[in-house]
Amino acid sequence: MARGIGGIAAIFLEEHAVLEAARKTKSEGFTKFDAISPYPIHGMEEACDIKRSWIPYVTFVTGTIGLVSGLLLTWWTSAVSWPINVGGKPFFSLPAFIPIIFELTILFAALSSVGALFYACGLPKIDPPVIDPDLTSHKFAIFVPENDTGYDVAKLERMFKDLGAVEVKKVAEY
Amino acid sequence: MSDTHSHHDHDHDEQELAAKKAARPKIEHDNKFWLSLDQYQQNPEFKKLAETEFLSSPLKEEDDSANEGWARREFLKLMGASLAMATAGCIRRPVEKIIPYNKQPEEVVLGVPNFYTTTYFDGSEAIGVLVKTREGRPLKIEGNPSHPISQGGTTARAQASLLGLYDPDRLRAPKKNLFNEKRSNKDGIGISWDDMDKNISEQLKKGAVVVLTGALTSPATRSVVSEFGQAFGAEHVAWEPFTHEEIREGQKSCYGDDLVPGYRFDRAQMIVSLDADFLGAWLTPATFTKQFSKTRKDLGKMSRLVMFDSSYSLTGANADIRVRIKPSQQLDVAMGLAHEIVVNKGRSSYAGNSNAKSVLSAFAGTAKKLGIEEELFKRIADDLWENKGQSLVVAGGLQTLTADAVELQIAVNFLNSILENDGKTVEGRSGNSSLKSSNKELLALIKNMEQGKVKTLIIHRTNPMYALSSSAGFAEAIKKVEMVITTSERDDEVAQAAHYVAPDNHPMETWSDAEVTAGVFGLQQPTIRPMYDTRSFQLSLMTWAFLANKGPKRLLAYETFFDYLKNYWKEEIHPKQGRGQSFDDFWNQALQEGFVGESVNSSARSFRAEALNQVKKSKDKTGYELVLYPTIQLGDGSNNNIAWLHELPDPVTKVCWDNYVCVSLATSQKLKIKNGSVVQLTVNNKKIDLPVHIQPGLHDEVLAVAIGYGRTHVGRVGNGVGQNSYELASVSNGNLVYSGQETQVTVLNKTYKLAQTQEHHSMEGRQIVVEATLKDYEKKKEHIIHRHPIWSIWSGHAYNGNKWAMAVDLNSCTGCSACVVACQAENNIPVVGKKYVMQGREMHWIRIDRYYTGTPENPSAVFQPLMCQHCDNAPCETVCPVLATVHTDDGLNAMVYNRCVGTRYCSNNCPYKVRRFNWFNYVKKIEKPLHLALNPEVTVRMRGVMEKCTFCVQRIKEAKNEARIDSRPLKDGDIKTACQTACPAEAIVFGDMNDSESRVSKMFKHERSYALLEEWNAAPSVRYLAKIRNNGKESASSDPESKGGHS
Amino acid sequence: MIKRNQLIIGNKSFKDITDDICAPVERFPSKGWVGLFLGAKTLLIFYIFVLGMVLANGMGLLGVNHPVAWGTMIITFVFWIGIGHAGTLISAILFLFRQKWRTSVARTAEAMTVFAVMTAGLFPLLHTGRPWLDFWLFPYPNQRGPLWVNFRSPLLWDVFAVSTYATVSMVFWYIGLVPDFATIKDRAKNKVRRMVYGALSLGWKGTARNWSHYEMLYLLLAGLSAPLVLSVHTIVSFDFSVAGLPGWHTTIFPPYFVAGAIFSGFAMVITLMTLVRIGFPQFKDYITIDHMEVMNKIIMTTGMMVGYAYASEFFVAWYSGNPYERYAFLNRAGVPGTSGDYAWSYWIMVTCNVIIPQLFWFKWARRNIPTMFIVSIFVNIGMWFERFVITVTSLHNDFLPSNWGNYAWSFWDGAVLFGSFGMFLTLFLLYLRLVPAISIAEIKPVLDVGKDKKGGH
Amino acid sequence: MPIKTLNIFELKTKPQHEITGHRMQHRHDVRNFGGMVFIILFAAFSVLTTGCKFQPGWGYNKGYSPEQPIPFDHSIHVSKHNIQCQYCHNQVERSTHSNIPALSTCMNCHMQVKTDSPHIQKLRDAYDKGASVEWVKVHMLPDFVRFNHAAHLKKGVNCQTCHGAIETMSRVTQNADLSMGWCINCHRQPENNAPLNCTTCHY
Repeated sequence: MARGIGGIAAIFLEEHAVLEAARKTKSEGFTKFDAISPYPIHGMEEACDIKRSWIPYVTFVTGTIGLVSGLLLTWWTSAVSWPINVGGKPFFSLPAFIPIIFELTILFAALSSVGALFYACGLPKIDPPVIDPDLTSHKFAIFVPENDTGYDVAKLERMFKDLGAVEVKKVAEY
Repeated sequence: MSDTHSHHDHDHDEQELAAKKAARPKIEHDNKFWLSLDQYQQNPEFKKLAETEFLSSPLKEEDDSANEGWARREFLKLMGASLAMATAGCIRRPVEKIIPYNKQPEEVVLGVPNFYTTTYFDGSEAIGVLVKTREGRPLKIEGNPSHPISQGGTTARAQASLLGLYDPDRLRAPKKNLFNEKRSNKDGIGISWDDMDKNISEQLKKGAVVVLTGALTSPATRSVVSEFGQAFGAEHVAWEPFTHEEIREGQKSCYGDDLVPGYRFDRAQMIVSLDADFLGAWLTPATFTKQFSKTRKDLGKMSRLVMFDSSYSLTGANADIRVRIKPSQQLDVAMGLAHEIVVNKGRSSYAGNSNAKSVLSAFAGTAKKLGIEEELFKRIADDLWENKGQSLVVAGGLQTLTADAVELQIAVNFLNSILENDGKTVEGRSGNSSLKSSNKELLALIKNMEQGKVKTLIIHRTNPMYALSSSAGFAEAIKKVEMVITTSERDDEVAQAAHYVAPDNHPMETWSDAEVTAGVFGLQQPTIRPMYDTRSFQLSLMTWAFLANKGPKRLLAYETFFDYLKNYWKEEIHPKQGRGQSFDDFWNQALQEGFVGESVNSSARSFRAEALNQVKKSKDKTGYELVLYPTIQLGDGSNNNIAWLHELPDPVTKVCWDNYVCVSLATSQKLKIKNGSVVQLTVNNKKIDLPVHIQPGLHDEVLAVAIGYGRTHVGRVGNGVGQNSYELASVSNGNLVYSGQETQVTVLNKTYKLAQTQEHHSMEGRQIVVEATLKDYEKKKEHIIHRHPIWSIWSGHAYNGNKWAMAVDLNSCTGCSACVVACQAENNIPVVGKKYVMQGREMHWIRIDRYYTGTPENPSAVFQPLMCQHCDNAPCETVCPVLATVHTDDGLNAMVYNRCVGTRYCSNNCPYKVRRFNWFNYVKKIEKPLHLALNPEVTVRMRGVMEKCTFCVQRIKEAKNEARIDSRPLKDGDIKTACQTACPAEAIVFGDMNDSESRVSKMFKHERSYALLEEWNAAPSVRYLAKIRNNGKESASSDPESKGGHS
Repeated sequence: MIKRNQLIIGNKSFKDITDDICAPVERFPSKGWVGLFLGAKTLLIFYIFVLGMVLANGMGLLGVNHPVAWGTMIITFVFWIGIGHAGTLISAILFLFRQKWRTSVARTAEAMTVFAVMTAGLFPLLHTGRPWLDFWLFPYPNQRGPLWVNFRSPLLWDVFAVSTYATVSMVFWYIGLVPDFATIKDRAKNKVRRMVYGALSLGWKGTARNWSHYEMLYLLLAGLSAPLVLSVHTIVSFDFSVAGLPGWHTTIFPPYFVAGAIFSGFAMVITLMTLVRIGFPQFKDYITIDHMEVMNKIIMTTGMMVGYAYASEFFVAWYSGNPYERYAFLNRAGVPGTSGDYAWSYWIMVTCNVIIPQLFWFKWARRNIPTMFIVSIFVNIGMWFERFVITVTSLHNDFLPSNWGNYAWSFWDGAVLFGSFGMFLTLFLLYLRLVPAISIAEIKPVLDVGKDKKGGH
Repeated sequence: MPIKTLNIFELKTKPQHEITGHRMQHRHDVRNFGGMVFIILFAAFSVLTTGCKFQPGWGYNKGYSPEQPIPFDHSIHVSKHNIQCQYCHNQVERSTHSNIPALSTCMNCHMQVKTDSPHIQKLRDAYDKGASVEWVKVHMLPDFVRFNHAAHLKKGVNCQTCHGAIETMSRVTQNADLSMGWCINCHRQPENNAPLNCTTCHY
């Protein structure tokens, strides 16, 4: 996502207030704005019109890869690379390999999903700009970047004040 | 880098060697004669090894503790290839030096073993053996299959004698003891052979010399001793604990010949043994087991063994009918049987003999009196008569050395004569006349010593200071002797009292011969250059005579005993046995085969009726009676410093590392004692404290104690293990009494834990050892075994080519445990010691399980050798995470030590629990030069790896390669596992299951054969043949149907 | 969701919550904490020494022998792995069931999981004969042919299961921590803390877009962990049930072990929570008696499941008609005619796991801190003995009576067992000190503060 | 039992360089720190695996060619004078070990041949003293591996297969790495129908 973009940010104290604000901002036709909150707010996705996360697709695909690679690993090593008679069992004793395959599936899926989150949220960041330290504790904010269509400081400031923002400040970069 | 390293280390080594060389005394070995050894002396790396390995005293281990682990491991592999270690520093590139021979000894092929025939003599039995050597290093003892008497059989002790050769506690040089005048204190110093010989020869000139030896079975040695006697007017007294004097006296008074007759169990259909433990530790067990087992293979004419047992002996355990008695009843039983036959049934030529009748009449109604089932007693008597001519009654051993030991022998001889066994199953002519040791003579000698009539006493291979009860007064008497010389190979009890210790060679280092039985002579040839500065007993006598310049020419003529021996054979043996061969051929053949001659046939001898009059009915005793018995492990205790034997559990009690007093269940309840509670035995004022072992099947008035323990000066292994029960023997009218003495028991408020390798004795009704009576078997045939329907969802792997398998005939196995020691010797199996045996960490790859069946009052025992079963569906393999144990395409369950990480899961999942884990780095504990006994063909395991029976895979490989090199197919019998070769009963058969003609596949098809835990479908490659008991009953004490062994 | 008391009492504002939860991290540690920590650390050092000795001298130091080749180390391994499970259960499965009450205990339960698994993971590695070769258990290309590993061996399944479980639960835990780390960073007064927690928070900003991805991932991880946690103890149970030993070779092990694991895990949570409530009184408002009661209910339920398993084992043994099986179980209970050497351990197990938890039928017991603490301790003991019973009594008397023998318990066995607690407690106490013990970001939505009536449910 | 440390080498030595290399490129790039971690891990893994796959030399002594006390020259003896291997290594067909010839064997010829050379004199002195020559061992298998010369010869494997073109070597050099994989590769070939059992070499 954008880095080093300036813009305007409004701080709220109430969850429903910031929800309101988000809805309003959206209806005003802003698209690039974002809401910041100490915890996930129920209904904020619609409010900011954020699409459903695409991480599950990653999980599914990598999970499948894990499954297949588990199958290949067990099959190739025990039946192809060096088949050995172990306890009179078949070289490819599938039932005995299932646990391995399962674990690899989970491992691949879980780790790559996390990787996906890192990518999606551009993590990790060293020392990102902070609008207000309390935003991770008990305050909420709406941030509108200056490159957003119809960006107008005065208009926005007025709008947020009306929505009950305790503070509206210009942000050099966020 | 590494090179400079190596050089440095190398120089360092050189210095060490130089130092050692300097420290090493000059040796004159009497080994000029042995070609190969002779050449070894010229080849440097062997010298080098000799110095580094052979002479490093265990006391200065730290010399090279730096590269200990490496040095030893490398040694195994590299000495095998005759490569000397130069250094063993960095792991990545250990720079090693290869030092070739200077001249190639023609019979040495590096890494290919040579076998030498020789004879092992333990005081009673001379066994023909082969010694496997590699590059001049004896590694293993095998029976000599072509030997006419022992026929390839060995005993646990014979197998273990190898370790005695490398015993670190052997004396490395002659020794002199300085005594204070009261001889109460001494100070040992080293002395050179020359000085010692000078002093001794001076002393000998004073005369009044006595040579006290153990039984001398070697004719040449006997002749040296007698000629030495002529030289100094020396008297020769032979004594050792097992004199077999009672037998000889019995024979003398009954038939007039002073010898131990030859017993032929292979010809006997009905055997009655009165406390003669002929399968265990009496007389010649290897030979007897061989003979006995022959009569058990063909169930059509299977022999019957009846044992009247006052201890629970191995023979008792194998008996078809075992009757528990106490020593004072032995005579009653023998005469009772005679009475039954002669008087009650009026059978035999003596039926009309009034004198005999009157003697016998005193023993009427024995069975009732002794509380023996009368029916049974009658039947035994009848069986004896019905099998007359092929029945055999024997008695003997310490258990029978009661006050009336000789009467017992007379009674036994009488029985054998009336049953017309004499000349058939008892051979007067082919007996062993060389077992001449005598208690009486010893006691007489002691008198002379006390009266100062003995100036010089030379003691060889006998140990009255330990094995003779102190009441005989030897310890006091010996102080009255001016000079005592002993040839003990170690600083033992006798050496403590001797002025000079002239250490003898180990039998494997020296030449000798043996009279196995009348007419059969064995040769004993050295298989290694004497390791230390020692000298053979015979050469010592010859040297002393030579220095004193006395005695017959022959004695003085030769420089070495070998020359003497060879000449003796030329003059004495060759004429009789030569059969017209030239002496050289004769000699070479004797060396080749290890023996000459054959046992002579005997005919019936006439029984001197008057002998019977000596037999008096002694009054019945009540109260506890002592029984002293030898164990199969330690015998008389002379080889008490061999750890293998201490670790070997007693086949019946399963206890190791101790002796103890066996009491019956009832007695233990009466005395309120448990296993391990300590009691004090008092036998005419001699007291001894012993832990209790509750032994089912003992007579309630018997206290049985093993001899051979409690040595004080045998070495670090044997010292202080157990109690010396020889002390309990007592002197009565000029003879020694061991058993049957009245004994008081006081329960002490102490306990002492015994190390027992098997603590549960019942089969819990499971089908483990299948046992049936002969009658039962004839009726049910294969149905004595409960078979399980088995099916599998998967076909399994095919085994083309070989499929190795093993069959064990439980009907032949006597539990003698020779296989256990043989396996230990072959496979470098560590000894863990009492503490860890108690924690269940013994390492034996093959163990012998013993179960009791029947009532706890008088149970019968069954034995089951258990080794890795090499299952086709091996449970251990499936669970090993690193593929350290997998299956080979010839059906072996491979154990790959260097892949094993030691999860021990395999052991858990093994239903037979035959896998052993190296809990500690046992191999590090092996003390030089014991490591020379390690078999270079078998990997030495480090700590943290699992190990188990491999079916002697190294032997399989060896045989296969030999076959390949001679481009011939491998044939059945080419491969013999260590346990198989050791087994005197031929109970173990190994071979290829895919070869339908092989012995093993035939045994697999036998109707008595079954797989252990068959229903578990591990599909073992080992099968057992059911045990058959010929006790004339309908159903065995353990009937498979009656035990819920099905599922 | 049934009507229940408020999850968090003393109606807090967001600010209060943040302050309360961050307090232990920001404030100087209390005497109690320091005392406990020093104790735990000493035990840990002792533990390290003990393991060093075992490593240097070999497994022989412990009581393992022939026939009982597995002992304290494996028993304790299963014990700790079991403990771990409650954590994942609470954080993952209860999350999927939308059990809001989990939020106050989830964080700590997960921490417990991570540390328990770490403690457990050490044992299988160290109990081998040659631990320095343990890397052979991983299938990596090598110069031996290449020679691979035996994927049929339950121990290898363990390697995969346990390592996967450790990794995933650690990641899960950490992901949960990220926003809270951000909170601490933003509150940080001094530079170092700011930097450290800044790094840990990965620069989390908490924008709506991030949150939507974040919640999705959390859901996914929960979804993945749920089957994972079940598979792990199932596979641990395979270590026994795949072997053929009477007493091991039984199909009920997987559910039986999982139930047992949850049982012991919750007991441990109770133990720790009571301690946390004592150590950090301000948490009493978040970890309320209600929370405790719910968990006690679960303890009683799972306890009865375990009891049922014990009973059915006997039934199956009898019903199978397999004499070995029958003997094994009669022997456990010490029925006359068997050796019954370990009957005592069996009855300790039954008492602690089945009988004592019945106390929780009574509400007062469920809601009384000292009572539940004592019960939880008993359950912990009982569950260790359950593993002891399974491992030792099955091994000590198996097929051939000639093999029968007992475990040679030694000083080192005890040392290893107790030392492992040193490791666990040290880690746990450090966690309480350095990491917000309750998920700040998760607990806030649970409040109704600042929601208009439409919002939330 | 010596631990085959080679695999530890695989783990330790090689990956180091790779990792540092990557770090150099990525230090300043803060944006995808995560990516960096991934790349490093991947690099480490790939090096670990491919490393031992394609560089079988590690920890083995392929090419080891120590200086010998006497610079014995196989090329002269074998190629020039056509002396059969088995003339000196005369037990190789009977034993698992191929013996280094006894000095007497050398002296068979060198009583007459090249007696003036200082090396031969050195040899002669040793021989007369009844001493020997300390050759440096070149081909060394790890412990607990058993290799049977006789068996392989009988099967028709010639010396060169393992020892390389020994007949051309003026100083003996280790030709193959003698790793287990190397043995197995040959035993695997169906045409050799050689056993692949563990017990073939380990017992």
